[in-house]
Amino acid sequence: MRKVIPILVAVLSGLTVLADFFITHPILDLVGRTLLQWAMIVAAFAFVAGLLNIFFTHTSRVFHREKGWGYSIVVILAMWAVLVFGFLEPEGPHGYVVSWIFRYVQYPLQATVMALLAFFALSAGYRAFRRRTLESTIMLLTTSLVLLGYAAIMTDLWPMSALKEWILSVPAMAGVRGILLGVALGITATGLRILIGMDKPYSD
Amino acid sequence: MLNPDFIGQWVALFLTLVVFSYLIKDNFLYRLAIHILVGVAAGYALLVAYKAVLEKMLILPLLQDPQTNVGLVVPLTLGLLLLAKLLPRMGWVGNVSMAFLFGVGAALAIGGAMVGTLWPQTLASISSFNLAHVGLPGAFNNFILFIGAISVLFYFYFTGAQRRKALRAVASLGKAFIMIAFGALFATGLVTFVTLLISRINFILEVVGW
Amino acid sequence: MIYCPNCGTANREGSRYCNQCGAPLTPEEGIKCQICGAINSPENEKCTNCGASLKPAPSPEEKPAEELPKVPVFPEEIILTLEEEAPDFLADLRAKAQEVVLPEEERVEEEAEEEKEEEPIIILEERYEEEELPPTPAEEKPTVTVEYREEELPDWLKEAKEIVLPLEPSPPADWLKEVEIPWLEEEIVEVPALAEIPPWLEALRPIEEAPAAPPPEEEAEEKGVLQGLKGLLKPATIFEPPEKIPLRREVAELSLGSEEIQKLVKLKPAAPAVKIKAPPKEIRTHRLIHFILFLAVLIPMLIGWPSMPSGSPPTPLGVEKFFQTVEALPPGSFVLVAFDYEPYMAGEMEAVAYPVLAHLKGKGCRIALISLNPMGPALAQALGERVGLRYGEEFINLGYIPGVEAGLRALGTSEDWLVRYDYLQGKPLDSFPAFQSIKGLKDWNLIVLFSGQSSTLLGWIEQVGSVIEVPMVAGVISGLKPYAEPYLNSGQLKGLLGGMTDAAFYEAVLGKPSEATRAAPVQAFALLIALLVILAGSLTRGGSHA
Amino acid sequence: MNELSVAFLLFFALFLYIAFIEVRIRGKPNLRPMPALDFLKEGLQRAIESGRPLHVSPGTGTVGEKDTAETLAGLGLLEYAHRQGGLYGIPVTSTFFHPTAMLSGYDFKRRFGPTGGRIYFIAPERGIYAAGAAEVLKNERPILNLALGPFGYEFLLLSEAAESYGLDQVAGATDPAVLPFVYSSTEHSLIGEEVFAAKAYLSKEPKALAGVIAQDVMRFILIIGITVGVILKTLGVI
Repeated sequence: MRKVIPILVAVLSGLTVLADFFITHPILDLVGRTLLQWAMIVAAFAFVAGLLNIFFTHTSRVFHREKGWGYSIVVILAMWAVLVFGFLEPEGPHGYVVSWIFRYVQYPLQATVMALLAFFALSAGYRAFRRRTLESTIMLLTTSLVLLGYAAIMTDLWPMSALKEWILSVPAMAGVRGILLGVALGITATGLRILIGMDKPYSD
Repeated sequence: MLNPDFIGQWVALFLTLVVFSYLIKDNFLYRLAIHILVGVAAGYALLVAYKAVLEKMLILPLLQDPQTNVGLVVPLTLGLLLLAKLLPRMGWVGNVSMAFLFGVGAALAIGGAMVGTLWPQTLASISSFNLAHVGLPGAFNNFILFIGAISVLFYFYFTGAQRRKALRAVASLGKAFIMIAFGALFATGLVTFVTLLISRINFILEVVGW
Repeated sequence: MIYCPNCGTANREGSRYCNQCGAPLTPEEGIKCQICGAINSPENEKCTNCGASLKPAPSPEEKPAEELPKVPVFPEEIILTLEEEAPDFLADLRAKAQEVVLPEEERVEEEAEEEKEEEPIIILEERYEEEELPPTPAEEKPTVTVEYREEELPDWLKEAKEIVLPLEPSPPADWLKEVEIPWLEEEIVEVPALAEIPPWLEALRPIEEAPAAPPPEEEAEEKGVLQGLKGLLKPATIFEPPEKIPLRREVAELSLGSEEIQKLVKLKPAAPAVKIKAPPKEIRTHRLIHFILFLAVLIPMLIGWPSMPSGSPPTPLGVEKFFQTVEALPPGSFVLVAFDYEPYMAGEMEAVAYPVLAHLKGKGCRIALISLNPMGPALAQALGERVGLRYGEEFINLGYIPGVEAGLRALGTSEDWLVRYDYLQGKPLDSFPAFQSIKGLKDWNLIVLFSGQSSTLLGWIEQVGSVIEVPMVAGVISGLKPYAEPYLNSGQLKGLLGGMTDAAFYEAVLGKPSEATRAAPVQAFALLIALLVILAGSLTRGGSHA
Repeated sequence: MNELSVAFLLFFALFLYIAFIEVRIRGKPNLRPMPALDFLKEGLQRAIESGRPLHVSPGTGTVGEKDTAETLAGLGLLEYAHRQGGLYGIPVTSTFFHPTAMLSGYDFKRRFGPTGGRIYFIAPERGIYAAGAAEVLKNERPILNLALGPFGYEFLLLSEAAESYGLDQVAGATDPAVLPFVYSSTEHSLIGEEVFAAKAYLSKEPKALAGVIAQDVMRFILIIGITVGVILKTLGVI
């Protein structure tokens, strides 16, 4: 029973949701939608587990005085600050304090961290294009032409811009389409293995 | 003058500069900022999960109208079982909940991949080379699209087929198309990052009033 | 607290290795290297300092005593260890050693030559390793046998066999065909199967399958029933350190005096040699690159850049289609606008969304904003107000749908419109006269997606676009432009704005220059510099990655 | 179209079953070499010798939504790491983007025994996850950084941090927009659908291998289908 029930749950719930994609039937629609809603609720419970994980992991780091334990205190305090204010204010995430924290702490930090990617991408490119292989050369050539096309917007060299559009919409798109089709196949294979009970990542 | 928004602007500016300082050297302030960010984001996500899902979709319906929403007991039970995963010995109790999530997730993934990508993209790859239908440029482009997609698919062959010389040639062509796509995606990704950088620097200049 | 004998760092009680430098913390148990005198951890087979072999091979008699308690008690453990690729490392190392003799490429060539004629492209049978199953007594269940044998045969040996053996795979034995166990029952079946193999039977297993592997069966056979049991569970015990040593020792002997081979086998000296930081020169180069890019953005912004010159590059196809789709909307159309970018993408996405909203406003459309991201509604609201839309008449904010795909799927398949309240005032939708006629997703005339990541873009296309007939257009970050092109080409998207550059084109077509037009020259300049940096990088001599 | 989809899926499932039986009878098929995974195994050896932990990141995806399949690929690698870690005493530290995936991490810990590494749930925000995982790398000083699964651009943050600490990396992603950055910032990468095959290559379980084989068969059908379609369309038949 311990093994069979999870398999049944996974297979039945999965097949129902999948059937809903291909068969239009009022009852099936309703059941499928209900299952999806339930999945959302169950996943939200996982966040409670996430809270416990953060709390215990970082507390234990502080307790053992592990490397960088001071920062663990910061993590716990910041998390509780948001949670406490979020639950004190009736609007929750849209309350004044939480909004303030979001607008002036989380958003600028997050946006700037992502802006760092410009630097990291450039140094990764600097490193990668030193590989002297045919593949690397093709990639470098395409990158250069596309970047030139973007840079050419400020000049009268508009053929560069047209070439960029052609690269993006023909040869590059062919490659992307191939990758997308392959990934879709991979997703289908991986998902089907769950749906027919062949792969049981949930089971012991 | 000292209203919260004014203070917030300068806090945001300070934090922005702190993150940029990472480029010069990894420092104490940067690490502090990142750990604050991690804590805040985790707290925020938990808050949203509770307020938008648990409270709105589970707790309130169950409290206000238990009769019609009696079905919600199922996700409630599954959710509580899920928490048992954290316990070393009782973890298996939560397997049912994980099974449910995996099942629904797999179905969504397959359905989406089939209906959204596999069929439309396959059909879109089926295009004519006939000069009478699409003209020379169209035929040329369609030919490249066809060859590219097919050869990339070939490149990913896992089981042995690449041992044949002709097939290996197709696979190398696929690799070339992948590299062209990578080159293009690298460039456009860089464009996005530079745009984000511009907007951050713009923010700094705005706050200091350049 | 334990203090590291090597670098002095304080480590947690019970730590075996130093947190800082990775040196072993229990030197009193360590082994002194015969060659250089360095103290090594007892687990090490090779000296961390000089790489010399540390131990003579333990004779078979030394092993068993301490291993006995290791016999798995729980059936689950048995399965687990059987599934494990036991001598994998050995196999890999051997494969590596093999490559010394015969480089990878050539070997494949050779195989290709041999099999060119016979090999069809796709036939299941042809694509397996040739592997003869041993004639196993009937009482043995197949699951165990297959996995066990599979593990025992090192890769290099299989390759050798592959060249030598005829291509036609031997048909599976009859009993194998009979006992097909559906995978659902597998665990339940496997355990008794394991337990059923009597030790004496195990000992009788023909051993010519794996001549290179140390034949443990003999040992088991000699030592009565209990020891025989250990032989049965060989794959479990092969992971214990005493078993590991012979594997490594073989390699060490191989590599003694031959640095070439040692390199090829990739037996790097252990822990402390792991590089902690990239070389300083590399770091300096990267700092210089970062500095150049920073200036390339900052300087044009400080001194102000001249606006776009009058050159008229052709408008990209996606932008053209996008514009036409919006232009074709009759006045008063209902447009659903999804703000699905995470806040950090706002820098680019607001520049993309602004001209579109302005255009929609000019067309007199009724706009509803919706988001999959909890912070989306706030961003959308701010942008809507910036464009100058009147709340309640020209636009409303529908707030946030939790659960990306699940939420979209519910939205797409539901007969009625699931979002019943607006985000800003919490009023029911019926109370807005302009939006009263919305009863379901199909009542919208156009769906506009603003997406900063592939998952949300794909989510809408897959979960909603495949279900309903409402045309969709998308504005995405530049990075997603090539990603979204296939969907534009297939007609799933009716128009595409790929990033700020395309937004600048859109503004040009619309005739209302704005943020994107202003930022485009700065972006172009920074990208030109970035291109020069990349080209300079490609011209320098290869570094760590070459 | 729906009938075709259902037929496709049924065929796929059928081939999965056939391939599974084939693999069980005949053993492992001859797979195309994947250097990144060979490197991963070498990395495990070095981890054993050094006693330093591994870091595994199963990507910025969830279980229960559309990226379940990709996340599962990452979790497959985590399972492998935990299995090896439990046997050889390699500490396995893992960082998680979403708590649903994190609970799978607890499962592996329970099944293969505690390895001495920690399970960190960071935050379900992409950029923040990467920055937080980079901090974990700094504190834990792993020897190997394994990042496989659904990643967005934030991957670059993680890999550049790992690069600056001199860690060896094996990484893989499925999102085409991110792949060039995976490819250019790490030496050993799995691109596109190779991510899904990683578990089959590593664990060599018949069930996982069956997926790879069935995938190839369906790929072949797809290629044939497209080719025939193109020919017919060019001739003006359809």
